[in-house]
Amino acid sequence: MAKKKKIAAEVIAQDVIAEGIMDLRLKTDLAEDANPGQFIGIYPKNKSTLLPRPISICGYDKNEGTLRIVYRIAGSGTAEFALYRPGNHVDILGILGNGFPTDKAQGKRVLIIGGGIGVPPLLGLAKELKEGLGENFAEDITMVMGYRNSETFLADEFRNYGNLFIATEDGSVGTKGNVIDACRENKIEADVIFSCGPMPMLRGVAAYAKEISAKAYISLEERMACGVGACLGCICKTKNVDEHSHVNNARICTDGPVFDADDLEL
Amino acid sequence: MAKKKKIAAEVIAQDVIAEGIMDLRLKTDLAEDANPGQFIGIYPKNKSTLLPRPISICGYDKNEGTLRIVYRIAGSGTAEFALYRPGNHVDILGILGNGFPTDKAQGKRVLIIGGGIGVPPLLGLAKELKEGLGENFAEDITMVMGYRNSETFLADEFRNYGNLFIATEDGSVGTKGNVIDACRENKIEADVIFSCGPMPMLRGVAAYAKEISAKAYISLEERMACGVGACLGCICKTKNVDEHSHVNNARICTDGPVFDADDLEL
Amino acid sequence: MNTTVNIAGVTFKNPVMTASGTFGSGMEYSEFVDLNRLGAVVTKGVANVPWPGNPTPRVAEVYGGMLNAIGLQNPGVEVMIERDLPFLKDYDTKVIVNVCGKSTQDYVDVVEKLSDQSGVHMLEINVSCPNVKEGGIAFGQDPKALFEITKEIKKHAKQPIIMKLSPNVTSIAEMAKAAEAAGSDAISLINTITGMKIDIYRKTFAIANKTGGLSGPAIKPVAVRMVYEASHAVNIPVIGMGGIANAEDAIEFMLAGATGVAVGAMNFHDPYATLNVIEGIERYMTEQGIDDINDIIGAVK
Amino acid sequence: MNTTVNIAGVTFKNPVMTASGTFGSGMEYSEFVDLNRLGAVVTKGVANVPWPGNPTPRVAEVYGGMLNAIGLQNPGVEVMIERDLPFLKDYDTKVIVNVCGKSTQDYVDVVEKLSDQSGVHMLEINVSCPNVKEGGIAFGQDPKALFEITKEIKKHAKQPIIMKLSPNVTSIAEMAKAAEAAGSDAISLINTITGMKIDIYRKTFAIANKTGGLSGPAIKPVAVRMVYEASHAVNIPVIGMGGIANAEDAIEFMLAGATGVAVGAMNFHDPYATLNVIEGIERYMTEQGIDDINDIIGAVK
Ligand SMILES: Cc1cc2nc3c(=O)[nH]c(=O)nc-3n(C[C@H](O)[C@H](O)[C@H](O)COP(=O)(O)OP(=O)(O)OC[C@H]3O[C@@H](n4cnc5c(N)ncnc54)[C@H](O)[C@@H]3O)c2cc1C
Ligand SMILES: Cc1cc2nc3c(=O)[nH]c(=O)nc-3n(C[C@H](O)[C@H](O)[C@H](O)COP(=O)(O)OP(=O)(O)OC[C@H]3O[C@@H](n4cnc5c(N)ncnc54)[C@H](O)[C@@H]3O)c2cc1C
Ligand SMILES: Cc1cc2nc3c(=O)[nH]c(=O)nc-3n(C[C@H](O)[C@H](O)[C@H](O)COP(=O)(O)O)c2cc1C
Ligand SMILES: Cc1cc2nc3c(=O)[nH]c(=O)nc-3n(C[C@H](O)[C@H](O)[C@H](O)COP(=O)(O)O)c2cc1C
Ligand code: FES
Ligand code: FES
Repeated sequence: MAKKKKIAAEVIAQDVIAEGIMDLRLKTDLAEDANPGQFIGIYPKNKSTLLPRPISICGYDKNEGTLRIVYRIAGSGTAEFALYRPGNHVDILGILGNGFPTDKAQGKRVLIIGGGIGVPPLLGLAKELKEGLGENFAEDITMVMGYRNSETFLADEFRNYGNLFIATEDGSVGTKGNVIDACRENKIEADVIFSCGPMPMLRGVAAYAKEISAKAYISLEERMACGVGACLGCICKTKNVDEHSHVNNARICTDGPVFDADDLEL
Repeated sequence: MAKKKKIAAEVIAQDVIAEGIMDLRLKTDLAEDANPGQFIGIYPKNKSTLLPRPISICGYDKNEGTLRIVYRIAGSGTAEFALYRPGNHVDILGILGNGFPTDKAQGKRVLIIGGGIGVPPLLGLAKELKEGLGENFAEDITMVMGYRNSETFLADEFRNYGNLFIATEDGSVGTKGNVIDACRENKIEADVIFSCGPMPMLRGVAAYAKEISAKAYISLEERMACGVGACLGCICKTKNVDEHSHVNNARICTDGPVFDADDLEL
Repeated sequence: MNTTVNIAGVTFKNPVMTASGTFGSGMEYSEFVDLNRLGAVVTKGVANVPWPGNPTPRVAEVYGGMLNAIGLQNPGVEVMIERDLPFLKDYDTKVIVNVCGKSTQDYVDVVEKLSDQSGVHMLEINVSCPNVKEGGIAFGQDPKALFEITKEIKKHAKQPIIMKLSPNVTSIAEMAKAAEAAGSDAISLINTITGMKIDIYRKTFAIANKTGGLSGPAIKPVAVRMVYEASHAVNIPVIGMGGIANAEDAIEFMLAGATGVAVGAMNFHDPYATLNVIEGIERYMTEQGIDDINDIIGAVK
Repeated sequence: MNTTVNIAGVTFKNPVMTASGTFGSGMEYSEFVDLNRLGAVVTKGVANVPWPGNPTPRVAEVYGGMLNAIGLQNPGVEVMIERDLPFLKDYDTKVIVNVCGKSTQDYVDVVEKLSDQSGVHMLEINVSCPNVKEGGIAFGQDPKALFEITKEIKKHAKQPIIMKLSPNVTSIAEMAKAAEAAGSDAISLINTITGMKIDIYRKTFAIANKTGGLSGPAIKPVAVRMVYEASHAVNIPVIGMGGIANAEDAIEFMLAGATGVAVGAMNFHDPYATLNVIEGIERYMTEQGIDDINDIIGAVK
């Protein structure tokens, strides 16, 4: 694995793809090391905010050396990022985290479940599982994405990689309800589930995985300071004693963000 | 007097006029109220620095509504200002301070002495005394400006308003030495002296004024927080009890920055 | 919508005040702010006689804030009575006079001279200024000394008193309790935290006094914590301050337990800060469906 | 040019260290920084047995810094001996192990277990962590308790010890003197200042533990002041920290009286911060014509 770095990346393009949701492309050598489910830390220029913002990698082009991230404007850091224009530079830290264990998908029926701002990292995953150069091709890919309303960002791109179901809170598109409602409604079966989204949804996913006897790999979020495993800020509770920490805590930034749901105390 | 305001001003132009010396023009309604010797506070955008930077008004055009300031890159705030380009906006506080008592110049032989970054505010003063719309025309204007070396910024412009002598530390232009050396060398006489520059120079100016029996009005500098007379950060020592403070201190930001040298404990 | 709060029997139209020493006597900032809009004007500390204060430099900028060692320069209480109080009387706002001294008698003198001033609604007793050598902070760092001076001042004060606490202590709860036990009607906190800045090129202190008081957004987390601890330790109202720049900050202090809030150093960054805080609080109340500001005081436990 | 400093008989190639808890055991940041360049690696606090630490959220960003309440999660001293110390032995740097505990016996246990570890050059005793309920900070806020525990630890420690002081006290000089009187070989300061952040929309504390320790540039003026006061109160060497981001900051601490300096939270902002500090100090020495770094220690009085 390549060494982590903090380096300046160049903004190539930035677009609004839904209300308050930005699609940003960066030119950076870090693209070389990117895998689905990993993330980068982005440093705001605002000198009153010193910590990197963890943002998942939504896509990458290793030949062109570009990273794509899709993020929601949530506070002062992301509001600042949204102002960047092509040619601007931004400091990023990466590549961080373990990423999805795509090898578990080989020859399996894969279900990818995303909710809200947990949707973007799954796009890179779907692409890798469908087109990736490794031998990790899934037998087939079903996707369920949950949104608030009809602003179903990235949905069209997901359709390139398999069968997509949508759930919306307001019922404007697909199933009215959450992603688990959509899974049930469509009686979706799978061997392996990959998921990213808010914690209540992930609990639902873990339960659904049990119901359909699938393995679930879920990507977690937590407040981070260092992003590299040093500060112990970002832990999650594990069922067994963690190898590194020797207590029932794993570091989301380095041991995760993706975990086998069976290993976690959710 | 118009009320003080904090408002956004637009950068019209910015040029380097000597090594590390910037010439900035701002479009702002505050220009209307500007007088020579007054200053504005400029707020850096860097969020770790919250206090306004006091910078003297070097010139103004009341018809066009523009202010001109000339400043040295001295630290993080001024380094930031130096990056501004036409079209950028910057928050300014003003108009601050009392300004030079131009009425004292009426019909008098005026000597204007500036040193280093104390030079710029005197340009606006010279212009006002020569061309001003009030009745404050001086009988004649002699100017002595002190610089480090041959980078005698603004000197050409001063020549429009009277006789200019130059002193340089390295002797590359005019008198080798300081402004007082230049005054002596040229046996300059005057009724009224207006001056701005570092404190040791101002002490020299006050002494020289005594020698030639002139009145001296000098502009002081001190670290400021509020700029509007509220914090009592920026005081200078006065010979008599000050009317506002009831102790021997005057506020440079509001009672000054220009004082009758006879009133000060230098 | 009710934004009025009551502190020791005095009703404020809203909880937003100015922090002593950052707003002069109100005159300077009245060019920017309609003083009628403020909950209260808290004046610069005043002593029995004029004080010249410390040598300059008295202020220095630091990351997210500033240091000051003004040393409580003030024109004395007589000038305040003759010049500043009449000016403030024309405004429909409450007036809190901040009182300083070097000895207990100094404080008592000022308090007595102000006792028949109807234009003074409360007295804030500054026993926490880190920038004067004698008195001042000594009273504010020892619970026993704080108790004694509070008791003595309370004997002579006609207006309700607010003891202003220093953050430079091991236990703010203990100090708050001492003030309450001695009869203080309210407490305010925090005063500045003692700090230092050294100019590494000139090899000198940035402040002539060597140390100065740190204020501004940098100290806000410490201030919020202390307001929380103090307000949980006593039953008298708390006025919170320390780095308040906007309505979010002010609301944070109120949720932590403050009945009133004061804007200090950030007036220098934004002369309209007090007004912005007032308007922002009203917006927050509307958005959150809060009818009475008193409902948020100490609401996060 | 001499950049080596001596602290209690241990020679450091330069004064720049990592602040405990912000650099793991050195392993994590060795991807960014050649540990051979550092004066010392100071490890995360370690107890006699593994500690699970506090619930999340454990960290929160604030203006110019952060709050943390990790709660001293650590794998226990056995793991440190088996895993981390062997890793560090391969580097040409000094190793300072930060020790935590809930009772005096806890501390003594760790100190004894480390006593025959030649790879451990000094022990830093953390009696100032504000984020654990028992022990910890209690020892660090009372001079008598500090004296007692220091004395006890000193009896069992084979390596020189550094008592790490809490800034959450009325008089840092008194605490420094207590540590010195009890035989501490050096002191380090400051640990974090207790702070709080409230999320006004969710109406909750930003940190699950309610309070957290404030660190980062926001606290630097307080840290510099305390290093100045402590170093003037004692004759043992002082290691300074609190908000150091660059060489200018580090030099400021040294001019105030620090013999060593540590970079903490700013590693998170800039993983190369320690190297930048080291290089910047060398540049400053060249520019200012300083041959020996020891000449600047305490040079501003
Ligand atoms: C592993 C990981 C991957 C993520 N991927 C994405 C993504 O692809 N797209 C996206 O929009 N968001 C993502 N997030 C959430 C994103 O990190 C936050 O929305 C962002 O940090 C908010 O920063 P801010 O300055 O705008 O908000 P502020 O609220 O001003 O931030 C203040 C502090 O809180 C932290 N913070 C705030 N919200 C969160 C959060 N939800 N999770 C972690 N830290 C937070 C910030 O990093 C910062 O330190 C991810 C979070 C994690 C942990
Ligand atoms: C009334 C007045 C008029 C001035 N006019 C001019 C001018 O026309 N042109 C010009 O180049 N400079 C002028 N100065 C000096 C100018 O204010 C400083 O150079 C500037 O504030 C430096 O800011 P900085 O952020 O670049 O430096 P930093 O050193 O990073 O500033 C840190 C803090 O110190 C203050 N500070 C630093 N140097 C000075 C100084 N010399 N005087 C007062 N405060 C200082 C800053 O305002 C800021 O609060 C004037 C100062 C005063 C008081
Ligand atoms: C320049 C200045 C002068 C001050 N003078 C006084 C004073 O006279 N009396 C007092 O009680 N507090 C004084 N303070 C402290 C403030 O009232 C306030 O408690 C402190 O600054 C914290 O609030 P802030 O961070 O909003 O500034 C002063 C603060 C500053 C910055
Ligand atoms: C995330 C984090 C964890 C910390 N853990 C410890 C610790 O285990 N032991 C200790 O003595 N200090 C600990 N500290 C305090 C730092 O070592 C340092 O004293 C403090 O953060 C001030 O320095 P800074 O502002 O440079 O971070 C920790 C600080 C942070 C930010
Ligand atoms: S963010 Fe520091 S360990 Fe994960
Ligand atoms: S800067 Fe505040 S009184 Fe002059």
